[in-house]
Amino acid sequence: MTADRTPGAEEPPRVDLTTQEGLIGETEEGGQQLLPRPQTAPGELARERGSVLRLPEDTPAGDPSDIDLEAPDDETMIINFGPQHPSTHGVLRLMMELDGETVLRTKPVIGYLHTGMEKTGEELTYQQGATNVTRMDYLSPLTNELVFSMAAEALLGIEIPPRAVWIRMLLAEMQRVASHLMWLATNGMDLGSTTMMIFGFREREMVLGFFEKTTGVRMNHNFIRPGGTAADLPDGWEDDVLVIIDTIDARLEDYDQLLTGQPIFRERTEGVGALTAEEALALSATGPILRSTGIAWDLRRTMPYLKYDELDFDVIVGTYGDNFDRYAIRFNEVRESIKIIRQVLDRMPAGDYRVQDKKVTPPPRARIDESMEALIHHFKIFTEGFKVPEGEVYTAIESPRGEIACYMVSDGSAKPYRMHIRGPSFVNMQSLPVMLRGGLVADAIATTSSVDPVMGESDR
Amino acid sequence: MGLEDLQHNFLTGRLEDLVKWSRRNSVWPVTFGLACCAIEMMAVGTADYDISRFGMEVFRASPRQADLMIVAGRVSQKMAPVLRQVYDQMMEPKWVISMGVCASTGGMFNNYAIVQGVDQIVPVDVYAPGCPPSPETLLHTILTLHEKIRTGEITQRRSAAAARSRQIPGWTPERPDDVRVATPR
Amino acid sequence: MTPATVSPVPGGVSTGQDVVFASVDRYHETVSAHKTDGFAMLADLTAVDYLVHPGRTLPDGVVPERFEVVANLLSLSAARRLRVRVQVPENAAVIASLWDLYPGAEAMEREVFDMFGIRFTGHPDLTRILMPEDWEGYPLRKDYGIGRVPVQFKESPGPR
Amino acid sequence: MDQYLPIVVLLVLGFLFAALSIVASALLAPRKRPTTAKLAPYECGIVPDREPPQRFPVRFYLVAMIFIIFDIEIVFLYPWAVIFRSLRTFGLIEVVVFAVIVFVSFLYLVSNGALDWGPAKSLRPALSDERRTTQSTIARVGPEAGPPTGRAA
Repeated sequence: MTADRTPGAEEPPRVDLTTQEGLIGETEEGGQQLLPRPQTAPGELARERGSVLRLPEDTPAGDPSDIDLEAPDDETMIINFGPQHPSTHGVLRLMMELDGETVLRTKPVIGYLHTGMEKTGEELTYQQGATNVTRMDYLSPLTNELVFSMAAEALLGIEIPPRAVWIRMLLAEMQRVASHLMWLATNGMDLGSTTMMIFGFREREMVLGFFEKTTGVRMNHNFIRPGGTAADLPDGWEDDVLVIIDTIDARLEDYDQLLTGQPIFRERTEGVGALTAEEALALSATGPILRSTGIAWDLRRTMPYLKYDELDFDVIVGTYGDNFDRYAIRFNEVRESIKIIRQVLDRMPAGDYRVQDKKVTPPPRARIDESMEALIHHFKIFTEGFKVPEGEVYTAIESPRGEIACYMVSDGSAKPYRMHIRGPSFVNMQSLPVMLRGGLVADAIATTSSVDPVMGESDR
Repeated sequence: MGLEDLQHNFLTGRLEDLVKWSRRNSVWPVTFGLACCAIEMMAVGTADYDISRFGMEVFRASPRQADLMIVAGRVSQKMAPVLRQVYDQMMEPKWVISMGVCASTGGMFNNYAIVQGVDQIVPVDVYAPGCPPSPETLLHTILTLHEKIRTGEITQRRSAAAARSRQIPGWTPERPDDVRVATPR
Repeated sequence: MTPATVSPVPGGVSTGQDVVFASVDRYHETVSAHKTDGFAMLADLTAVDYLVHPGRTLPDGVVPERFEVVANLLSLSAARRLRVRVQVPENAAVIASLWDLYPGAEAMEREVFDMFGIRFTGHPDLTRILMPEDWEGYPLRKDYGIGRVPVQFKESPGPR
Repeated sequence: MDQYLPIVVLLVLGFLFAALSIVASALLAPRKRPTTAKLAPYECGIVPDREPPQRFPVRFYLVAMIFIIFDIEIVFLYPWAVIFRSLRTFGLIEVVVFAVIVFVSFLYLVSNGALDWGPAKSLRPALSDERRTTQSTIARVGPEAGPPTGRAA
């Protein structure tokens, strides 16, 4: 299986898929699954029960007034909150042990969308790398491209022109607005408000329209590349952006009234899925989950990149660390992003949109016909790609879900030697057992949706 | 005796049309969103591109109540048996749309982790190109499926002979033996 | 910067972040020393297989091995990052688990085990996380082919 | 005889509808041999390997019993509803007394916890009673604040 196979080397049995009995597949994942209690190691048992802070083995998980964790095995039920489920936001499989409706312990089983992107990343040149990375977090593709490009530029040691920096910030914030709108839509849908789904997608279509106008496609843009951006903003982009952010700003009031006004929504989110600050830190949770516990950690503010230190915006911090706080944080972050976009609108500098270093960015199409040198550069960049000096770098930025980072090692060739993306959803999802413990199955849906996991970036 | 034993003559012509018309106009997809295509599939379901104009009002979560499986996204090796299980549990008559190049041919991820084309696991009716296919493309795919239902056979949707005749002679599709779908028992 | 008791080799600064090289047996001490030193969160833990690229620049006290486990610590109060790089030999690819210091490391270490085959002692549930359970081989190793199915119209099995 | 005609018609229609749907599905359904996968219970796409648990917690049955109480109550209301106009106030008082008796049994059930399915330990932290809005429980950290001094950082 490892070597490349020539076609038709050995005749695989051509199974006719339509008329026979149905292929019984192997969905058994053995050790990765939630095993009955006697077969689970004590450390793992404590982990699944959500007692994260390493208590000595004998103390019962959590405080004694907690749920009856010692319910006999035949009374409890292990169910699959499985890969194909309307409210798991993709192919997450949560295995839960239930005592009636109360969740005793949980174990996320992931990997159902593993695409081998880090292996593919080692096969593509830096020029092509953004196309692979952009398909990881499919709710904010531009954020992946940004982190990949910034890592490549850090290794190259080049400075991108100011206009490229501001274009990147504009697109990253528009992407945050679109991603949070998408989250509001699916979170509303999960908690029963299909109107929010319609609202959320209607606004998101406007932002996607702007992306289509700027980058050419609605998703998976490959627009932010090492060395700047692929093209300049279309002319007349200011009033497009202005129309979008004014409409969204005005409509946020309706969403607030629609969701916060609903007693059902409040009942299912207030106090549900609570997480304390120590647990969030211990589990390396980042983004709205960490901020909901009261820690004001937003990379745009604390470790600023691009030109975020010159912008005035607030970091939103919650108090209880429950679902409602995470909803309030994301809701207000849309307003903060709109505030940032307004500042970017009137401070966007003119000039080049990509660095003029001929070794890194291809020359404009028109000059290829006139100058032989431009043709050579164009040819070299697109066939062989540009060489990056040897070294390793870890750049991290704030994606709508948390800290997304790219650890890149280069061996001096035109392809990254190792390209690892630290997915915020991969890490945030590990705090699910802590948040789901003791809640109802319905709370599990609300909490999974409030963690906003994107399986593309967690399974990579 | 069942619909499939119906003789094709002028007496049963109208009945077939009626059955096909009713099936065509109420195809309910099962939510099988995997990756980026799923976001576009959801966008098709909402107000801007509204598929409920074509009778696909609601995305059924359980395969028992669905007629169409839109494989929206890349199918990993771990997901292949799950996809086959959900397909088997769907009620007859059922159709499959392979949405996006990753589902149709493995797309840009020609590596160990992705099943190179979902037609190695489930019989596919319509392939939607694009990465991700824009909602208009998906709507066009759905209309193609409706056309296929309207003109196709009532139940002998894909007899084995038809599937084989479509293949290019001399080229047998390479089916990696590690697609974790065991032969039927 | 590093407490005197533990003697990892400082790796200087790479793009604005401090790097520290620890040995396999001092790895756990180094990380716990840094944890008390203010690094409250483990941002990321990953590994690199240097089979095909042995000649990388390493400070003199460090012997290059095939695998390298990279732990990324983050100090929220000082807004600083620190990378602890540990050389792991190929034949004894075993290293201590950070699970008792940072419970969040559990999933990351399972992924490193799944992708590279590096075992972590003291890990509660060292099973695969991304690949199916009965998958043989560790995909992200350099000697593991990409598993490309040759495209029908291009007979040459070369790079894309 | 004419009094019973509607009842007879109703019975015949009911029977016809049931029979028709069974016969039609037997006649028109495609392939009759369901595959083993189709017979297997649906577990979100996972091939079930453990047999589903037999014993269910008692709370599920309590809810069923509560339903039966009110179901019987409605059954008794039907005949009453047909002739309640001629019963005048006596009928009204009678049905109110009946309803109260049934309601008392419901109150007893609720009092010893048949309906509170909430988690044994309420994980809801001490919520202040005022209504939370998207602005009430969040804090804004402006650019002037130094590095995060969150409680636990």
